[in-house]
Amino acid sequence: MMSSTNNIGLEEILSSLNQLFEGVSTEKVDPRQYKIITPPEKTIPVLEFLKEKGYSHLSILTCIDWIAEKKFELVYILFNWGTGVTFVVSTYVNRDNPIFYTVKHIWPTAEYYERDVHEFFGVKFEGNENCEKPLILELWNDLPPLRKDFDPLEYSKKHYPDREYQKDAIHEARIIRGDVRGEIDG
Amino acid sequence: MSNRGNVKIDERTVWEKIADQLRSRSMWMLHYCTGCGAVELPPSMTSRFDLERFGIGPMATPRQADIFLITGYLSVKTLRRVIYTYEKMPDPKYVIGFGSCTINGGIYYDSYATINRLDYYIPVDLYIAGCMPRPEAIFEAFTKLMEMIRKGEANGWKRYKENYEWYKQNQLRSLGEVIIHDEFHE
Amino acid sequence: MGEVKLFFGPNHPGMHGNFSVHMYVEGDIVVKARPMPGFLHRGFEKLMERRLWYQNVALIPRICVPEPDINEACYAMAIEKIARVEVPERAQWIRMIVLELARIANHLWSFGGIGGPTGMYTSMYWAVADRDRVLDIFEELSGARIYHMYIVPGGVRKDLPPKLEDKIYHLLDYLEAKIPEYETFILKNRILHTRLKGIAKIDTETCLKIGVTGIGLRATGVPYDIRKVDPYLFYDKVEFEVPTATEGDAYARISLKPKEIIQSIRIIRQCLEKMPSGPVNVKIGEGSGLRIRVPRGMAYVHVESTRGEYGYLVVSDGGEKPYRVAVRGASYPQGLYGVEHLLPGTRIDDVPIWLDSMGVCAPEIDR
Amino acid sequence: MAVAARVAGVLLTAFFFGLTFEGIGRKVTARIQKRYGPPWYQNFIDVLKTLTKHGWTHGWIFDFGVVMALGGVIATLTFVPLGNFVAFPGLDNFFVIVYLFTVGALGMAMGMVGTGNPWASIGVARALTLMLGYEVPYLIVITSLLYNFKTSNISTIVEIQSVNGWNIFRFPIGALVAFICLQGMLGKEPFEAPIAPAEIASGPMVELSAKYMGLLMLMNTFMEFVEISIFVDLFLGGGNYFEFLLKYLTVWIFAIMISAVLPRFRIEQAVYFYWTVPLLLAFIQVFLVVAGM
Repeated sequence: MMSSTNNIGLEEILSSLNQLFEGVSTEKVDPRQYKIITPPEKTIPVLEFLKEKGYSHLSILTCIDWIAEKKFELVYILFNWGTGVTFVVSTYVNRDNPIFYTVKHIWPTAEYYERDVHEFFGVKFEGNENCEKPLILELWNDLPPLRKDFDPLEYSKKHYPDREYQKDAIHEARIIRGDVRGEIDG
Repeated sequence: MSNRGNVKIDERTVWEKIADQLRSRSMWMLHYCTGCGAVELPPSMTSRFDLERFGIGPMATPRQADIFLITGYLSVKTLRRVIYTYEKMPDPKYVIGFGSCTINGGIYYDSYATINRLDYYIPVDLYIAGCMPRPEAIFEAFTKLMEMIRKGEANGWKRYKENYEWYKQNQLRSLGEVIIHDEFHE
Repeated sequence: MGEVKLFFGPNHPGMHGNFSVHMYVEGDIVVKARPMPGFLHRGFEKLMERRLWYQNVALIPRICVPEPDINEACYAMAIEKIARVEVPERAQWIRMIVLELARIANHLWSFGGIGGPTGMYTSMYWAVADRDRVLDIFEELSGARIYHMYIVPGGVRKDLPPKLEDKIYHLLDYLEAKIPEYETFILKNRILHTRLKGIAKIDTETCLKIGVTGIGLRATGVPYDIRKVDPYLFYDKVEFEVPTATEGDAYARISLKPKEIIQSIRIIRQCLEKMPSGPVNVKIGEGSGLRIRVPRGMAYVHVESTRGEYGYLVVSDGGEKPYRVAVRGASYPQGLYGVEHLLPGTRIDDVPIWLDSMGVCAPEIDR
Repeated sequence: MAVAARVAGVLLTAFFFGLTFEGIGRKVTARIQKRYGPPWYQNFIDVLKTLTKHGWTHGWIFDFGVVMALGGVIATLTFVPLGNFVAFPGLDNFFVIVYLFTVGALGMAMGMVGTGNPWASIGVARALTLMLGYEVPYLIVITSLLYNFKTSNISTIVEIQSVNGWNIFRFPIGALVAFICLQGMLGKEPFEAPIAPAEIASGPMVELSAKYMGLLMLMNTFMEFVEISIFVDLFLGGGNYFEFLLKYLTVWIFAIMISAVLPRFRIEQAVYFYWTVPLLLAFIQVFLVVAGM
């Protein structure tokens, strides 16, 4: 593909990551995909470093809610158009007061990904002034919906009344499948 | 509201019967893709199935439309616009609920963003089952709706007027606010 | 003359899908534009955490309505990557056939669909009717026209029905004869040239900066295609070219579509020839029946959709349900950031062309 | 009494055949698009149905505009000769028709702007811009024609053609220019910009509901009838009532077929187009007429 001078070998990048940044660990998912776990304060330098090395395409910025560990994992997926290698860069932030720094200056589109993450997880991104504007949801007044402690079924039952059926079709289906014992009428 | 005298909802004068004949043969549907069912509309409108045979065609604005197709699930954000649009349409107007999602939420029964039952918010004349309804099902539904109009059974618009307060109350219950507030509406 | 506020969508004939752009217009020129997504938001990512691994197969095709198969493929491949399962060879070839057929269907749709915003309705009528022939193949293959749920974790649902191969060959022959006709009708139209050339221009640098992929990027002259750069399935075992153009405008993007259809036809022919016989699915994870467990892990899988890079990040905590699934919609960059920063300066006349040729697809932005 | 009957005759012809031919036009488009299409009487149902619906008004300017548009066009229509069938013999002067015609157009513009919808305003602005585009070459060609025959009476020109042969053969360039302008007057592709649904949500019609829509559809039909009738009278020799309708249908279907396979121009491209090729051809026509060729 495109010949570029900063297209250095994968091994080199991985080893220099470990040398340059303390506390960074790498993990191989498959030959063309690596996961890099960084401490929060190193994340943005790591991302900048990787961008310079040719991993310039931000596929997605998203978040995972590890409720048991009380952490949010922020995931930045970087792709190299030259070598076809994907780096999954991730970092953990505290779940109680989730604040992180924006990467808007590195990837302009991140502005919208960050708004997305803020809307669905409640993670604030310092430096992104639009971060708290609603994007997809409208007049939302509950917990950020993608958090693990938010129950969509309960919310749906509370706000959106369901049709009432005379027959409990799901129960009957369970009887037919043999999950529970019972009689089917009609 | 309910004490409107003895005028029955499905009583029609001779003129209205003639008018209904005309209405059933020229149905303009609103060109508003509210959900994924709309993906089967172009095939049914274009050369293979050709809806225009029955005098059915898309119309650009709600002012000229007779039928409102709610094509699939409705997120609350869309529902606000749907109510607004529905009230903009001139009487008599008909609503077809497209697919399982409008009947009882379908596959999105536990979603926090979509409503479960369309006829709770606006009157629905006809439902089409399935996800998503095939063009043949769409034709079946339109033929059925034509019959209903001719017989004077498609009275959703009258019901909406009769029970306006009930509908409004339901809308407010699920939406909180029907009026849209955002950057643009200031 | 002051600024006028205008809504473009959601109820607007020039808008594909349920998406809205708020425009501030001065004269005929858009001076400020704000994207307004979310009308199709169903909370897929949350719903998927509540369903079993296999139940999700029924849910995910609905994320991208015009081209649903890429969802199934991404999801299945991500699970296979986490579980480290090798899918039988035949299943992989069949997957490629399905994906390429879906690409043809969607390209036909959007290629003919340029007749909508430009007023040449006949091209739309013809192309959508021809797209139906592809849907007929899908119907015979999977029983459904739009949402096939055919690609499942571990392979494909069942083998190709008998005689379907002949029908696919027949369809490919038909399309191959038809595409030049469309090219003459659409691409050689002088009025269409004046409407499309120089409109919605975007350069390579901007594309790479904001993350526009797919045809938008290739129309600026870079042959970046995930099928070539990061081959999945057996895309490294078939021969095909990545068509590019250099202008980067709406016309360049539209003119790439028929060329890609021709390449897809080439790929399907090779798949049908190289496809061995054998099993088409394999069991994944532990557990019985459809109630499986996938080992702990995280994987990102992306494929080349008609609009660009389409990806799934799947996280498993070893349970019966996915722990987290994140979707990268292919039109996310151009649909949100692009609308805000690249649309201003366009004339009102060209806004539908901009949105159509950039391939802004609302359901995958909203999810 | 005879005048009243003739006026009624003209109006009924325009109503019945105007709508029928529109239905046939839809059928032709459908066949080009490889489908069956609606029945020929579909437009009657459409118009009558809109009249049965309960719509909204947008203030008295809107009401008055719609009435003025329809009234103006009906008034124009009564002066248009249908071949040798003339409601007001001797009064079917080209300039009277052109003058009255603007009343309808202005009424429409006023009513539509009265709705207050920005899309409608854009549509009206486009319609008036497009008018500037096609009126210039059109009037130049027609003026050269009138100069040639030294009369502005359409019936007289029809009669002259029955002796001398059709003007389309004597003035082929002029006929071509007039036909291109006709395509713009009818608002068919490639000059569809004023109502372009995908761009400005059908433009002027955006706020029209029910009865108003029906009246505007009728007005549109009558306008088309006036425009095509003048073309048939001036260039295709009018003829008797049935010949006239046959020629009318031919011109109409020809226009429909062209519109079915072309995309639309942007509005400034349309005006630019009119002011280059047709205008140049119009001047050539004038030169030929003045030179007596």
